[in-house]
Amino acid sequence: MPKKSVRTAINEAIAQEMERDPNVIVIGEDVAGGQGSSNGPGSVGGVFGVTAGLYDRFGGERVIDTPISESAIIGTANGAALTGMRPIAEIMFVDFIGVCMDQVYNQAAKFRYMFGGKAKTPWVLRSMIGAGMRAGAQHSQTLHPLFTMIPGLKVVMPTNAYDAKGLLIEAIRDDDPVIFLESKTLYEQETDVPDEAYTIPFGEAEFVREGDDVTLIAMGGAILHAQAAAEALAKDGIECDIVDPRTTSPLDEETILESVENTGRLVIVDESPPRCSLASDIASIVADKGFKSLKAPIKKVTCPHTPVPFAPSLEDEFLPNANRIIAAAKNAVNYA
Amino acid sequence: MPKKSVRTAINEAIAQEMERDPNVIVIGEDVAGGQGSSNGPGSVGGVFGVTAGLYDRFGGERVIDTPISESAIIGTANGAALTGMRPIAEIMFVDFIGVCMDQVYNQAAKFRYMFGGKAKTPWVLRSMIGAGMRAGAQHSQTLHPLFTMIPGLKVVMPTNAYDAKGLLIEAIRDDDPVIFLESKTLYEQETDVPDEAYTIPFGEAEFVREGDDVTLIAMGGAILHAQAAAEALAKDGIECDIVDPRTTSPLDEETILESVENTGRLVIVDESPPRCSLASDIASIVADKGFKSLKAPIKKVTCPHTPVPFAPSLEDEFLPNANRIIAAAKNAVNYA
Amino acid sequence: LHSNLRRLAFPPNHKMTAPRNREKPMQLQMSRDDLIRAYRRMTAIRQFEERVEKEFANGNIPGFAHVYLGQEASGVGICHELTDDDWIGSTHRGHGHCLAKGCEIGPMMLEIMGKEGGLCNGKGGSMHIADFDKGMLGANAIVGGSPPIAVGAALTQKLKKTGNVSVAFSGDGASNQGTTFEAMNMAVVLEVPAIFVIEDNGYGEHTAASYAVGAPSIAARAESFGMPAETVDGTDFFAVRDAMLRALERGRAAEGPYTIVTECPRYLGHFVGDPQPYRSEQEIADARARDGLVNFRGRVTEAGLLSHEDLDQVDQDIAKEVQTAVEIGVSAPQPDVSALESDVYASAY
Amino acid sequence: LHSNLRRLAFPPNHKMTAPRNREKPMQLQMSRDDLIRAYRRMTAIRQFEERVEKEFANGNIPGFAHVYLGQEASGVGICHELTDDDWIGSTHRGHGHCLAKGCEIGPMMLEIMGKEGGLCNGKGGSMHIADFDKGMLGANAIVGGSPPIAVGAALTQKLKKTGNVSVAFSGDGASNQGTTFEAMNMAVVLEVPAIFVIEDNGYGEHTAASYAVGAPSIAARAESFGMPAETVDGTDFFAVRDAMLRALERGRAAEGPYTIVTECPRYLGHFVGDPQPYRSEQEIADARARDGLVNFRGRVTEAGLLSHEDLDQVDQDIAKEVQTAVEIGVSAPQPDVSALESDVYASAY
Ligand SMILES: Cc1ncc(C[n+]2csc(CCOP(=O)(O)OP(=O)(O)O)c2C)c(N)n1
Ligand SMILES: Cc1ncc(C[n+]2csc(CCOP(=O)(O)OP(=O)(O)O)c2C)c(N)n1
Ligand SMILES: [Mg+2]
Ligand SMILES: [Mg+2]
Repeated sequence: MPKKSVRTAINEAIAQEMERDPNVIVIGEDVAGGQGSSNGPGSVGGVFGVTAGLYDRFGGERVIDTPISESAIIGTANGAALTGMRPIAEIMFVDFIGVCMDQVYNQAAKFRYMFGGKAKTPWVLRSMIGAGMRAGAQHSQTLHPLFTMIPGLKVVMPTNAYDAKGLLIEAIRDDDPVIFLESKTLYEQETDVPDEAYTIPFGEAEFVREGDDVTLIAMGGAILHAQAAAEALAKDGIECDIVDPRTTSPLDEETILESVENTGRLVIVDESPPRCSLASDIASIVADKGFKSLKAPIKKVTCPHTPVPFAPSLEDEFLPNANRIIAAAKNAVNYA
Repeated sequence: MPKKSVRTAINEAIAQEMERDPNVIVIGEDVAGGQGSSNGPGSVGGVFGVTAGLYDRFGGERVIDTPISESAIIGTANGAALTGMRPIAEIMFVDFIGVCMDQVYNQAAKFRYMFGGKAKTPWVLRSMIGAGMRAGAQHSQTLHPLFTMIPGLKVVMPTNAYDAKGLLIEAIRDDDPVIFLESKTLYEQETDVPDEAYTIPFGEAEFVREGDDVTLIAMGGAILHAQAAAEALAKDGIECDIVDPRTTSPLDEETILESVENTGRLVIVDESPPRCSLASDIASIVADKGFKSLKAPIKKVTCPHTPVPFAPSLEDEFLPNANRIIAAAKNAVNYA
Repeated sequence: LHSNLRRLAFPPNHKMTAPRNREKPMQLQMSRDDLIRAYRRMTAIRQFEERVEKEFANGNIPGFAHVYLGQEASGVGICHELTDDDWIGSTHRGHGHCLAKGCEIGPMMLEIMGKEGGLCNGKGGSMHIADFDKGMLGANAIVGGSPPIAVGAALTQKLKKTGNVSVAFSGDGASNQGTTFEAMNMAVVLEVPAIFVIEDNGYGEHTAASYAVGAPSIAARAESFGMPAETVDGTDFFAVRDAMLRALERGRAAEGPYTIVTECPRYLGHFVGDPQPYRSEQEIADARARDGLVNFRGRVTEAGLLSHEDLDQVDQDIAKEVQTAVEIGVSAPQPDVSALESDVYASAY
Repeated sequence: LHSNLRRLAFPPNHKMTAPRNREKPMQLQMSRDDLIRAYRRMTAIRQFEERVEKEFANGNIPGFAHVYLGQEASGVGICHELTDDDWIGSTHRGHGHCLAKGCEIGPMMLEIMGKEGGLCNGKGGSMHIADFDKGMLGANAIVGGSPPIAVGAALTQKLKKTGNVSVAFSGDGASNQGTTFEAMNMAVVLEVPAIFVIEDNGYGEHTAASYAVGAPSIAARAESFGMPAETVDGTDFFAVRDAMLRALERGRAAEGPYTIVTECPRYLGHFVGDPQPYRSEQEIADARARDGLVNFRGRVTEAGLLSHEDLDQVDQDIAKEVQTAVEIGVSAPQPDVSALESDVYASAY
């Protein structure tokens, strides 16, 4: 199977779905790029090139550049989705969601319920998450808990190219508003990715690694740190079960509980501050439904309760890293 | 001591701080009311009358009605706070925060950190939370987790008139942005409230009731249900420790852990959907730091993962109620 | 400079912006059935809302209710030439828009009472009524919520080349919300057939538009975004419909957006029960003196197009419909609790 | 109708809106020291940004950098008459605004390099520089973030009757953000001394203003909100300063807000490293041909106000300053990890 990067996998998923379904459109800032410029549109394809080539292939009617007006972007996606289109809207960095959150959580997420099941809002909101790029406090956040807490939304956080393609195609075909969060630091990651279209159902976690001593749950960019930690722990004879939830809403509780039942010890790695985080969410589920199997305190390895700092020395310390995961895992394993 | 309602206590706190400090101003939609009208301003004082009388007492320069522009309201509060004022901004219903969230979490919450400790943003954002008033999906949410997760914010949720006054005065004098959430269903609640100004420090939970069998943690409107449940449980010989955190950020972990150490059993009541909720946050803290003392699974009694329904039959079922709390408590107590 | 700018001042001292190029007398344009339909819808709104007020007081309507009294001619004039394939997005004050777009009184009353069989099966309520079969995309309890959504609906119409339009109703207060401005610019840039209807009833809750709208004119502000805009008397059905015909000329040809400001003073308070201490007796009397139904009746009877008997008959028919709707509504059951967790997601969750 | 509206089209085919009532020749207004200060600041920006480009390539500057090259005369012209008690709010492209407002090169370079001793001790970076002592309330990486904040700062000035003003810098792209529109209306309603400066450099990232701004004129759109507005050549320091003097007349008297649109084409890409495939060689050459420093040098030397020697001296002084700043910056330590959790709260937590 050909190796492809996460970026390529996402681009391919969008292109194949646009081919398949004329109702699929892409809308956002610079998704084509160059509108009104002297050389004309199409040469950019998103600040990180994820939508590159789509304009040339599908034209300006389906690859729509917008003004810098996020409320209008999501509102437009809402209205289009309510009336038969399947918009893929881009909010460049997830940090910007604050200017348009209403259209996400009061509108798209609630339409179907408020209207007694009559409406559907089949859109995908693509956005970039994650620190580590020295982008500062307003371009580095990981806000998946903000969406996970909202009934009516589905939330996807792929950690590799294969999942990215399959989950994005699933998201585009899904009839609900789906938040698709792309970790900046993972775009270059390559895995085998089939050329043809395929889907991965939501709510099915994946075992990234199997082990009996301790369960590590990691999402998004944090998966890399978890894997590094597991390697190191293996050298000390500690075998980790690594679970990647892949979607945070719906969440695959069964797989998580199954792993904890086996290991009895749980460390959750989450690239966001600790309060009301997905780490706390998962911990609380296990502390209820998995209590019987718990042999040690549930450890969370998260960012501190601070904004994201700019200086590399501070940002590296801000992120959950292998060392902190290793320490937490040993702590859990050695607990008696 | 004179009995006062939560509404009166809040009004009194604002008035007394405006008397004390000329930099304290009130800004929001209809906080005075009637600007530009034929009878002129001042006759309303907020949709629920919480700021009634302030305009007549302090004038239009300090009690400022605004257009319906929440981003500009919070942005104005941000700029004023950065430059020496102490604005009390009102976002009528917390549901509306989606149109101005950026000014709250990317601006106010991050200024001090981004600017290396040079800025302070001493404002209070007052807003109404809670279901039960048949106000529908966009006027009934309880979004305290949304703020609690944001580093740089402080979050207050008073459950009675005494706390409301003391915590609000503390909030106004605090040099950080403070989110002050008022439960609609508690406005009429009366308790003894001193006439003079006083403060209650943040991060100090309160024991609303003492018991050794099970710990109930309840915030905001949920406190009433918890108290009702405790009464009923007492009849069955089950004594509840009821802890009211009062502020969710900072959170008084010590008091919570102390209670669980005593009871070994924990039920958390939270008037919001379950995912990434404050209930999950507290459960995860106890599942780590209080693991040793836990004798039973941690139970959460929350709203379901749905928007708030309009029909009374559904909304009553949506809210956590005494019966569900009683069931959860018995479940925890009987666990072996 | 700024001091020279005449502030939009309505009320208390309202200056009407003259509608531009009002063409051809209406009676050449409308059939008798058309006229009856228009009057029927205005009457339905009037009687429905008066009854909502009453049933709210009777405790038969939970929560808040914002009634449309005084604005009947605006909603009906805007919707008169629309089909079910033309879409509208509404506001928290949406009953009138629903009825103007053809929603039925019975299911609306059931919804507002929170009963089974309501248009949203009781889950939405007064501020969240939608009826997709009628092209009603939903009331919206977030001020400024509908304009961006209408732009999206208009984008669908443009891409599918249907020749239909999407209307966003907003109030004078919503005209100051950033989302409304963004939607206007987006509509111009994407050249979609969105029609922004700003119903200036003089107030946003308890604050007058003369204070909250800093611009001298809401229409001129919209026009500066790059679209045609005009202001009309929102209590004159014919004036509103004429303006809409001009907007439709442009919209049906998918030439881009249009803004219509309809001036129609609010009769009652912001919500049912608002005592309106901020409004003088005189101001409210002046508002009530501008009655879209009286205006319509006078015009069509003087022109000999309809008789008083025709119109009285409509009044009676509607009265019966409303009475029946209330009786059914009051006795209807609330949704079963089993409905609480349904309708959250359309696909598997 | 819409089709008749001339779209703002700059670039590629730029039509300059003539600045209105440009009064008195500048030489009557500015002392020699004034002129030197203005040139020094423009030169500081030019050399600082060219060096930032270089050091970014050298790997000495982490993250993203958006440079202000080509816009020097805009920021310096706007800030020239401001004191430290007049406040400005900036953008993601804020280096020029900082230097124009009087921030020092050394601490700025340290901040951009993420080093200890930077203006924000390395916690902010290029997009979050603030210097309250200089009245610089902060760069802002959220497009449209600053305008509402500037309104609040202006409210403080109005309530405290200081006679100062607050300036919000925005770009053509930010002029379409709802927060900017809300801020304009709020400023008019509250009648605060806020000055909205829209720097139209032709692009928002990779999308031209001629496409994203649906309005025929950004200034006219602002004016329709109820405040005076004008458009000036943003590469002409004197034109910008003259416009600012008009805005200050109104602002210092606390009469209300003002909007100035400065047109100043972007020399480089959106961020350092943007290859700009969307811009033609010719367009970029035309942009570079409009050079605020060359313009200034020509005007003051022809008028015999300053000699080439005077100006060359400034060039050399700045070059030394920048060189020193880079040397210090490169060798300076990054903040100690102990700083990670400080500065989150001002009061106890
Ligand atoms: C974003 C938001 N802010 C505030 C409110 C509270 N609110 C509901 S209706 C209303 C007034 C709206 O005024 P206008 O747009 O003129 O409509 P009208 O009520 O006059 O029909 C306000 C402030 C809201 N629902 N949403
Ligand atoms: C709310 C928000 N949306 C999008 C972005 C991404 N972004 C950063 S700069 C920029 C372009 C801004 O254009 P303009 O306002 O003209 O300023 P310029 O870059 O030309 O100086 C965009 C879209 C952002 N930072 N914030
Ligand atoms: Mg109104
Ligand atoms: Mg620009």
